[in-house]
Amino acid sequence: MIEFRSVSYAFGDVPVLEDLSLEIGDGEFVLLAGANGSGKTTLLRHCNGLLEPDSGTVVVDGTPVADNVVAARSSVGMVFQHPRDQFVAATVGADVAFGPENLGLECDEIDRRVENALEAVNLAGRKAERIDALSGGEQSRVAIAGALAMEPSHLVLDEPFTGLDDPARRSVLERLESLSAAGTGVVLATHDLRDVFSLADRVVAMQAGQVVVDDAPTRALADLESLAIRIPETTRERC
Amino acid sequence: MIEFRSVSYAFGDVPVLEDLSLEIGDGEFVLLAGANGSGKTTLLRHCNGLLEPDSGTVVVDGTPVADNVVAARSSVGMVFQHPRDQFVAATVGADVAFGPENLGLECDEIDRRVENALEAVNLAGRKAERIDALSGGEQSRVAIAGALAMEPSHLVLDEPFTGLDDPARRSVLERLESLSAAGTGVVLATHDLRDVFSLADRVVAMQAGQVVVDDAPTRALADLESLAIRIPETTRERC
Amino acid sequence: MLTYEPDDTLAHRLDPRAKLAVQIGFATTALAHTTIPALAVLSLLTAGILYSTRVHLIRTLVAFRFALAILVIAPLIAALTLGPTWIDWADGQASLQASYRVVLILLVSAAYVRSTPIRHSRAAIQRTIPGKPGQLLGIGIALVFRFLPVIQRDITTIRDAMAARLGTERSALERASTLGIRSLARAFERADRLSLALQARCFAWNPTLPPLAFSRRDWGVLVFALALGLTAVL
Amino acid sequence: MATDQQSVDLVEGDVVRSFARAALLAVLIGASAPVAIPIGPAPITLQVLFVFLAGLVLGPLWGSFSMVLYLAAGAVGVPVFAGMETGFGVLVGETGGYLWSYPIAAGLIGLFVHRGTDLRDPAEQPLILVVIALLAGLVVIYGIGVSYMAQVLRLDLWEALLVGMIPFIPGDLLKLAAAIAIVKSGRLNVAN
Ligand SMILES: Nc1ncnc2c1ncn2[C@@H]1O[C@H](COP(=O)(O)OP(=O)(O)OP(=O)(O)O)[C@@H](O)[C@H]1O
Ligand SMILES: Nc1ncnc2c1ncn2[C@@H]1O[C@H](COP(=O)(O)OP(=O)(O)OP(=O)(O)O)[C@@H](O)[C@H]1O
Ligand SMILES: O=C(O)CCCC[C@@H]1SC[C@@H]2NC(=O)N[C@@H]21
Ligand SMILES: [Mg+2]
Ligand SMILES: [Mg+2]
Repeated sequence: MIEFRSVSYAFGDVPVLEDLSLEIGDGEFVLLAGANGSGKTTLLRHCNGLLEPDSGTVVVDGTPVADNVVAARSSVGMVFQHPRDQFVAATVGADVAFGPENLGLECDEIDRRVENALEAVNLAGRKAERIDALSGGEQSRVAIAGALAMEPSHLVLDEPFTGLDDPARRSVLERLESLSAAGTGVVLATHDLRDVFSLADRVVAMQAGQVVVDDAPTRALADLESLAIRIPETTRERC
Repeated sequence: MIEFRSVSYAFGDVPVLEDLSLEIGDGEFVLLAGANGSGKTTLLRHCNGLLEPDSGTVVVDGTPVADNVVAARSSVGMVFQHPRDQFVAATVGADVAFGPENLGLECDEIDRRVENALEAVNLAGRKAERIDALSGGEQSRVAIAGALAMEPSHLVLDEPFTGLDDPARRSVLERLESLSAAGTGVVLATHDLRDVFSLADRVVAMQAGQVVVDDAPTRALADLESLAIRIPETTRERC
Repeated sequence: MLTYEPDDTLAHRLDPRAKLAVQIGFATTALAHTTIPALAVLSLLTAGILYSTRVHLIRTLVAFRFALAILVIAPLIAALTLGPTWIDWADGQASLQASYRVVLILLVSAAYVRSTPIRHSRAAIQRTIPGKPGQLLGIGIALVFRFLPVIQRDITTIRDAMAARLGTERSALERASTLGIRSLARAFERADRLSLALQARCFAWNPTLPPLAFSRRDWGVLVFALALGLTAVL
Repeated sequence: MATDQQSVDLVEGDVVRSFARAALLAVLIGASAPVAIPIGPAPITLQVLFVFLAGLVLGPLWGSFSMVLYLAAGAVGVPVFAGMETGFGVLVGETGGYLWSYPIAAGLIGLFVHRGTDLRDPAEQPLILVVIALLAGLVVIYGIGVSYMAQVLRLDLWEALLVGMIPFIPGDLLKLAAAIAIVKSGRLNVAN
């Protein structure tokens, strides 16, 4: 469980999050929507202590993030928008192993986790390949595998679909769906709600640093439209 | 008019464009679709001489690009695929003004263009902000404004919508629509055909470096689906 | 270009630390001797190392073409003398022999480069240099290797971005400074994002190090390297 | 698992950030490697510009770390030395002295400009101080570079100066001016 308790945060003197409270349950699939600059990225970076609130607390699995950053970082895996900036090694296997190595695990355990993580993103057996030679969709999946190798209970993704063509997008989505089915919580910030809308348990929408919608997808529809957040056509017609 | 006459191009020994011919008329609104790696970006970079064909010619407004690169670059404005790739200055205003300055315009005219371009992307009044302190979507918009401010006779946009929220997307589209109505040619490469499909005069789809579809949007539908290019739901239902 | 190539030579199977020791031993003795007999022995040794590591001699010499210029230039400069006679052949020859050993040292290090993937070097550094500096240096090397092509591409892209908006119309100085400043700013942006990514994955001082085994064969090579180094005092 | 986590000793956030910047600066100097004009035993390169920037922007500690990282990466096979050369051999070859001087010069420049390990904004330091610091760095580079070259190639001191220093002075002074212009431009986000 990830809990935000009255979190405020400002970049310098520009307030970005304002007294924000939110709970994300274990195994939940949550969509995070909101206009450009509404604070989605800033919010997500609080989940694992990359940013620290100016006031309020973020609690992961019962422990405030500030008290045990390692615990927060291993239970919340994070995938950023540009995969190219987050790889620390030149090959797939070496990159995915980076997280587990930092946790000080045994070599066998590291190998096991790397295999599992790559399998979960449908890249089993491609450990030795050079990351630069992979396609965009494959790179996104390697980035996800890097987070999964920490065996997190939540996976947080900040616009993971940018630049992906439809088959690649689907392949990433399918992976998220099966992870979610297997019990991993997924928090997904995106402007493009196609396909994901039907997968999600909840939609959280932000506006100017505050949560203004927090509801099941079908019930959130009207509110989202009033926020100028675009919902997929098929969904609208179905309701 | 932009003409590709039997253009071939290879990165090293990997052929990317193969004997490709294509004409884009003045004031036409053309969509460029195709899977990741099909060669869209490579094609677009030929329009203003950032890449030169290994064989064949690219002709802009009657003059081969190779003969007068400056002319080609003042008539073809370009938005790069990754907004961050495009910035040359530290603040919003300085970056958007970069192109007009190079055109040797008067200061007043430069200011007018900068204001006008920023308005089109919903960033009016944010000239003084540092680009690296903007959110992802805001950065994409600055990149678009930089090309708009050149007021070129053709606008080439390589996935300009990544990370844009819906109001910004609509605003940019409206501007493109009115530019196109006023005679500016627009070439738009994107994986997300929502809304643009109905605006376009033509859809060009690429596969493995060749143009495989080139038709009016409604007639291109079946072909696009067979290429795994996703067309907007509403379009499909309407037909 | 000189780079690691997967293969199955003896050198490929050795521990990087043993190979590093050989290079140091070789350099130590080569820097101490410039007599023709010594150079002959060193040449034979170099030939042996190159042959057993399957280093392509010509390609390697091409890779070091900048350094090779010294073979011509240094002796010429050394031979020039101010004053009568103007040319001192003995000086020139001494310098020629001194330059030649540098080429041998470069060739021996080419054998290391061809036979050692970066991740092995990284592991060796983390195991050899104790504490935090060793850890940062090891990861740092992996990062330099990973980001070199990324930054190279960034620089081309910035040049393209300027060209696309007719930056070519500006003065050379202005273009160079825009390119320089932007490249630097861009690299720092990447660094800041990388630092978030590292933290998100629990970047720690005490990670599990990639496995590396120092075998009997490596001990043998190490002894050889030591012996080689000791010949410096002969 | 819980005990595992207790023992994980995270690298502090500000260290990670400085480290990442040092690594990327090492990448940048490496990326400048293809620009090498051979004019003698040592080529004309851009390296000195980045040595200046390392000291100015990263300070004495991370500036010299960045340069050590550059040397280490080059030694183990990343093609970052002048003309994209690589290998331990280059470090003991005729230009090795210049290379070894980079960490020292960057550290020295950093010490002058930041007067300690707490970083200050180099743009706000007195110009004269910055110029002296960079000149001192350059003296260190020439001093170590030229004397090592003389040693390895068996050149007399004046011969070594003739090929190892004099031809580079105008270019290196330009790089000095460029480094100052870059930090003064305010376009780098150097604030911490
Ligand atoms: N490093 C920074 N320094 C100063 N202000 C910042 C910084 N990063 C973000 N901001 C500001 O904080 C606000 C929220 O940014 P954030 O990145 O969280 O938005 P977002 O919801 O993720 O937007 P997007 O959809 O565009 O990604 C923006 O107005 C932005 O300008
Ligand atoms: N700089 C480069 N060096 C080598 N190969 C390249 C380079 N840039 C692109 N390619 C290759 O050329 C092909 C076409 O790339 P291009 O970027 O034009 O595709 P695209 O249609 O724009 O794809 P996307 O939808 O991912 O942007 C790809 O297979 C790619 O791997
Ligand atoms: O082999 C290398 O990578 C080192 C080359 C050293 C070049 C020196 S540094 C000072 C001087 N200024 C230059 O431009 N080149 C030389
Ligand atoms: Mg964001
Ligand atoms: Mg593209």
